[in-house]
Amino acid sequence: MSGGVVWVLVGLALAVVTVRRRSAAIALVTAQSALLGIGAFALTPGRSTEFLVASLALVAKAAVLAALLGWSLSGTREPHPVWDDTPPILRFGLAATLALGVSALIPSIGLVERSSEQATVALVAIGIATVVLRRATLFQALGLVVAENGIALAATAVEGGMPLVIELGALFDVIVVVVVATAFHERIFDELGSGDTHGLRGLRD
Amino acid sequence: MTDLVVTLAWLSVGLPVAAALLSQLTSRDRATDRIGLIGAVGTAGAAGALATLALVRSGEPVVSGVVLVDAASGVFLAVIAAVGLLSALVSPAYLDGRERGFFAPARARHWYWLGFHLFWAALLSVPIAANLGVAWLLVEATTAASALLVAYSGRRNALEAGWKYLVLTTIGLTVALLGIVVAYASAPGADGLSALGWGSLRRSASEMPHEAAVVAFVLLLAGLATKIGWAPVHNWLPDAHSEAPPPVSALLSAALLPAVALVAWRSKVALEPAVGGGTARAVFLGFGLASLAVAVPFLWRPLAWKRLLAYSSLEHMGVIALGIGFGHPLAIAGVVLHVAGHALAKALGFYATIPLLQFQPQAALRSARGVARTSPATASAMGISLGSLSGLPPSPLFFSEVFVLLGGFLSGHAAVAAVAAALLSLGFLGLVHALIESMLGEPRDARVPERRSSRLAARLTLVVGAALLALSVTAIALPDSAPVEALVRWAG
Amino acid sequence: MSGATAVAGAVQIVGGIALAPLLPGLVQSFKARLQGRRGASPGQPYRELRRLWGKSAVAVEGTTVLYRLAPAVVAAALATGVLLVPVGGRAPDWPVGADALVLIGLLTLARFTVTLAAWDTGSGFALMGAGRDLAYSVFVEGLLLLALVLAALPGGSTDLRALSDAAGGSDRWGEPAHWCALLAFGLVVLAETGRQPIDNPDTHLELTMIHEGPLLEYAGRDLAYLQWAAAARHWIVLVLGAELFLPHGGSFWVRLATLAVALPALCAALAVTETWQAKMRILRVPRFLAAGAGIALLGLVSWYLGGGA
Amino acid sequence: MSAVAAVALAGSGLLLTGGLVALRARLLGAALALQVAGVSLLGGAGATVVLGADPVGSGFSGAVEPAFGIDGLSGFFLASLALVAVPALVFAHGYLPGSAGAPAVAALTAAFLGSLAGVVVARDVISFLGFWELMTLVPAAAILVSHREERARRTVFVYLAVTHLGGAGVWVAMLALARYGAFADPGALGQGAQLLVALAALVGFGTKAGLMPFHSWLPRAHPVAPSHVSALMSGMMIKVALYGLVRVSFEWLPEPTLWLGLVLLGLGLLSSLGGVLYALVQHDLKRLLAFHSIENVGIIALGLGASLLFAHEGEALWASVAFAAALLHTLNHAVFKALLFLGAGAFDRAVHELDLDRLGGLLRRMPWTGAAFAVGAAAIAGLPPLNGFASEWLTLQTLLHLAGLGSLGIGVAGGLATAGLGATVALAVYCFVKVVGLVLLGPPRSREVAEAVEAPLSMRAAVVFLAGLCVLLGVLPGLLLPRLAGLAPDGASLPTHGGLELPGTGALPAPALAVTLILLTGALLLARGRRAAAPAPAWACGQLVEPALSWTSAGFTKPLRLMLEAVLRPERTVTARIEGGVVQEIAYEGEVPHLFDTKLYRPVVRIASAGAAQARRLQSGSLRAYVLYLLALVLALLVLVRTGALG
Repeated sequence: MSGGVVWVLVGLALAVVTVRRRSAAIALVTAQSALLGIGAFALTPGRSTEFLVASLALVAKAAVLAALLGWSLSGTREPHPVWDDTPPILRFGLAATLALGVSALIPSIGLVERSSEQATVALVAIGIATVVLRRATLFQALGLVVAENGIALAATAVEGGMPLVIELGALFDVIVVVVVATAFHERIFDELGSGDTHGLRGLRD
Repeated sequence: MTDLVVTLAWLSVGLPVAAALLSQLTSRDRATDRIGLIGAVGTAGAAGALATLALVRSGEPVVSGVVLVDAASGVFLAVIAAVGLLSALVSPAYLDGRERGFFAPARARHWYWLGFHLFWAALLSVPIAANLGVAWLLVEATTAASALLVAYSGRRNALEAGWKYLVLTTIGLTVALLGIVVAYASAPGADGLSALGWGSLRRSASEMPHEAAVVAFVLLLAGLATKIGWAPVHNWLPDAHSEAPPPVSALLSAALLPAVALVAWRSKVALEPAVGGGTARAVFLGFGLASLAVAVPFLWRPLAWKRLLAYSSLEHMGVIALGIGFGHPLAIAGVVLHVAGHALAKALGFYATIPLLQFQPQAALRSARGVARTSPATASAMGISLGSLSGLPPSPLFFSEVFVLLGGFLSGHAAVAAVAAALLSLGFLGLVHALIESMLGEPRDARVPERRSSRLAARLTLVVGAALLALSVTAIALPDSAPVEALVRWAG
Repeated sequence: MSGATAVAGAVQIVGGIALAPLLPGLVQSFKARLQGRRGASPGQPYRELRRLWGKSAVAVEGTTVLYRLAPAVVAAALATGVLLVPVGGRAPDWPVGADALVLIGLLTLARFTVTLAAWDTGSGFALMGAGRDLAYSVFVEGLLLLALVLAALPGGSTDLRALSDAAGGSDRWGEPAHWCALLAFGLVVLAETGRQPIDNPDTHLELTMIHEGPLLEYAGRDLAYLQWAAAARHWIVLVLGAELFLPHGGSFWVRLATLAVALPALCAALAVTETWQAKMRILRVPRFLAAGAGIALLGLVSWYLGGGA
Repeated sequence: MSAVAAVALAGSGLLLTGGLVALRARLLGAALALQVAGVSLLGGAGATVVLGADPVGSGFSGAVEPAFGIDGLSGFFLASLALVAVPALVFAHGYLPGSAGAPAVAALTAAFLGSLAGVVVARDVISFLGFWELMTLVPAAAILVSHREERARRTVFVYLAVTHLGGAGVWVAMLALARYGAFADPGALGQGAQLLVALAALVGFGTKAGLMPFHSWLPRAHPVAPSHVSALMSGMMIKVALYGLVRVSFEWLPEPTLWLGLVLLGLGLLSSLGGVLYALVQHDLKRLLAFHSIENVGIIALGLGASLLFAHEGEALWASVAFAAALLHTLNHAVFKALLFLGAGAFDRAVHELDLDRLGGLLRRMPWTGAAFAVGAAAIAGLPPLNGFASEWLTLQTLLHLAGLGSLGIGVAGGLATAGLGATVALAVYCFVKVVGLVLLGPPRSREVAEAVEAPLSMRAAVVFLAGLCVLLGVLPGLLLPRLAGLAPDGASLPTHGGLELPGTGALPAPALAVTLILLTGALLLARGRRAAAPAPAWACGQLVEPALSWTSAGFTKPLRLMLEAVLRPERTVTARIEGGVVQEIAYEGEVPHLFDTKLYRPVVRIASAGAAQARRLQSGSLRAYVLYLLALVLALLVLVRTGALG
């Protein structure tokens, strides 16, 4: 996948950490997944059919996730977005530095281009950063998806592509997890009146 | 022979899935329970048969497609099957005494059995997965299936626990998946699924570039550690164990954690040629000591019963990590014994909460007290469980801990083993305090225990106690038994 | 058994039994002289014993058999002890042996019994004295054993005869260890005989009694036994002092003669210390004895630094 | 299988059945009888090995297969166990009925005896550790069965905590020995390994033996246990710990190590002096006895240390004599301490009170128990011609000769130890004069005491038997000496006498001494005649002797408390109620805090719990923190890989 596309993916991820509204974030993640799918699709010439299927699956995933998240969004209208204790610019800075750090840290792991190696770890890192920096349940779920996208990117960049079973299985798992996550999101929303995980700190020692 | 094994393998995964689906058909609670139980018995039968077969023929492992049945799968299958069966059998008792929950009451039981059987199916399939990738998928599947069960009671705390469990383990497994991708990418001539098969991975590992292999290994281990509950990424464990329904807690602690630990173990064996024995060992020993050390301060605090058991799980996972890390035959025998003994004792402990919470409700939030004064049956269950978990003779865990530590000394890790012994006895302080107080302290309020629940406790105590004793008796013969020798050969 | 040994045995018995009361008597009369009084004759103790023998014993109300047994046991222990102490470095092989530690054990037995009798009477003064006596004994025993260690260094044996032989000759006097031992044992003698500055045997004020205290409730022959025991204690420690730490040597007869001179001399020395020393405060006594222990330890060190000759 | 082995097996079988039968409350008597039979068979088997029969069973091995055997040392401890256990069980027959959970306690007693014997005969690591743990746990269970109140639970927890923490030392030592195959040939142990094993064993076995400063559990646990169990704990359990120490330091360490000998000497001195000092200031009888156990363990440790030093200097004869002295004192202490604990139990049953200041005059009301108790007191105080004197004489002799051994360090150590042991003996005399005086003599100090009645036959029989043993072992110690000396590594052979006759000593002809003392006393009593005037009140400067004037435990020991104020740091509060310038009443409260607790244990515990509280912040409850941990872990591992620290 061309370097440009790869860095767009990372940029989108960073945007997810930063933006304030859930809807915007969902749109970004969907865009990211879609872009990933299309990028993969663009690589299909000269690759196995398995790869084709996989890239199609990626596109499908984007659609499904968009639908799922959008639906649960409509189910849980919140009066005002969940307040985050770190300001957007700081979130952006932290996530970016983390991404740079890990992509500098990661040695060559045998993907076709160096750029996608770095982008992969950057995406995973940013996904995790999203969970750390955002309090809203939905954002944390999105963080998972972003990290998953990172893996998907790596999968496309593997010599000859990952085995299809893994690809599809992973996609399926992601979707199931997101389904469960949205279920939780709604229950938590009912319980707390907002998707703020700050309220979920009762279990401690 | 191979066909039989494979059939049994598919049966023991297929039956619970079937049971899960069938249990949705009826609308009546009792019927659902019945289907669930029948399915459980069938599953346990198939899995048990498979396990015995595996243990008997531990000499020659069977590999066909994505199915691998060797001594290790035999041991873990047996444990998972036994714990699953017991959990299924006690489930109705729990479901009957249940208040409002996560799901609409009308369908609650159906959801429960659906989740339970899918979870169990995934668990049973993990030890017989012949392939790192497939194993990963199945582990991830267990998360999805069990997260809802954790939150089953629908209490706020349960929601919190479930959410933390879901997010933490998913992120962890994402990291692990990254590790798998790295391993696959750096494996020379990797094409298709088979490249991730345990055997071929081990073969190709010798040509992997060292650094990439190490990166893959640490990512994989760090990711799996979150699921196994190794410190410092264990934090979901106490919450989930204490909030889940007792039968599910038992499955989580006694079946899930060891099953994932097996995946970690297999990865160690597979990648060792590339990573180097020293590094692999160091990672396991590090996780082991960290888990033991982190468990101690929490065990010292008066904890609610299930939370106490959860932290002791942390401790025991540490012991297992140490045993795998030491790699000495005696230590491996210790690991086998430890997995089995810990599973039984821990499961008994969790089941005991069903009667316990019935007559001491606040034991859900605060430490149990003076159970022996109100319900001797429950007290004996809790006492046997905790006594075994704190490694007192003649419980099998005493022998397994001696095996592991002695193995540590014999494999030349005297310092690590000595520190581990010290940490174990530090943890013992908390356990024994809990043991004394929960048995003989002044009860906060003593409702009268129902006869039904104490009957349940008595039966369980009898069964599990006998099983534990049997384990202790076999302990001495274990180190030079065929399965363990097969394991030793496999673990190199 | 050679004649010398036979004589030694005779002296042990006659001296220990009959001459013992003379020693406190001597001390008293010397003291009287030093204080410019005429004082009683050295034979006074004998007169007292005769008087007591004629009187009848008094039983304290509510006492048990222990109270009645005690005097006899104490006297028996001391009498046995007398057999252990060699004179002139000789003693026949009495069946009771001649070991220093056994002697200490017998003295302890006597102390134990007296104190139990005090408890039996439950009399406050008796117990007051007994308590103090036992408190002292803790330090005295330690000191005594250290002195014994030093004395046993050259001979390497705790057989009192061997100890006495090892102390003979002039070369011992060149060793600081011996001097330290001498000093330490001197303190032990003061404590064991209940002399000033540790105890005042002449006191008639109950509150200040230490060794006298437990005897307070006794009368008649019981008291006679106990007083004789006190005298025998003098005999044992003084003879030991002379035998183990004073210069002697040559043949048995010479040593016997030396002893005959040494004993009155020691009594005189006791009298002198009693005259110029006032009684110490109870709490200062332990420091006093501890200082003695320190000196003894120095002696031990010096012995090894001196090449353990 | 040899006859001895058969007897031993039969014995253990009987013991086991005795334990099971005990669970039926009605069959208590039969159960105890079975246990007596079993333990006496075990003891008999042990005794025959000590007396020269060949060792039976296997030798020590680092393998995991269970192995058992009886050699001389094990035999000696088995025999001592039987000597203590039989009277304890007989006592229990009168003592248990009417106490809480009698059947359970009886069953646990059997389990306790079994585990004690098990440790001694175990020949492989796992059985050893298993029985070791059981030996720790069973008494705890016995305590909890009979007392459930807060204090007892606390005590049991402290007991288990301290002994188990120390027990880690035992684990490490045994496992390390197995790892180096040092059971077979000690030479396999390297320098570092030797240090590890020696230190671990010292801490592990020392804790269980109650050596200071690891003793904190002992004075707590022993008093609360049922009396016959306390007797076994004080009499045998701590000795079995010493057995382990002996095995390690004399058999499994390659050559007698100088520093270990000196350390043992030091700990022994500390324990003997410290133990007896704190015993002196106690006023609860059983607690006092517990502190005396510490003292006597110290004396035994002195003997062992001396033996090591002699062996190190190549003095085979004295090395084995010192070894024998330690073993002899082990046996003697087992006997008289059991006697004293059982006596205390009998008093407790009679008057439900063990505060020294509330007893008194029991010799009149319980003549048998009282007399036996007095004999035990005289024995532990080390008075001739009783057994305490014999072994203390032997120990003193060894220390005295250690002082003359020829090198400055050892010499000074020996001198100090000699003086210290002398002071210890004097303190013990002080202490037990007080005990006998306050418990047996003088006027009764409470109504219960005044109405006390003699204990039932079985309890009386037990204590009288033990008192007889005290006398017998005191009069004929020489019969045992050669055997015990033979048990030492390269043990010298000594001639057998009734008394103790050794070169370099004036000999302790115990039989003759006893006869002489008795004859002389008799003669003097005859000479005294029976003339006595009318009884008179004790002299109190003419005023009447009232109970208010009677002496207390604190009063009697006050001189020493004052003399050692700097060491003991006693605390006292005197409050006077004054009205109109006139003192109406004065209240005096005094106690001697246990400095090891206040200055050592409590601070450690405080620091540890504070640290734990800090560590628990890890579980902050915030999911984001947890994810951060994961991130940090991954980054740290990656950094390690990149820097080459890992892989």
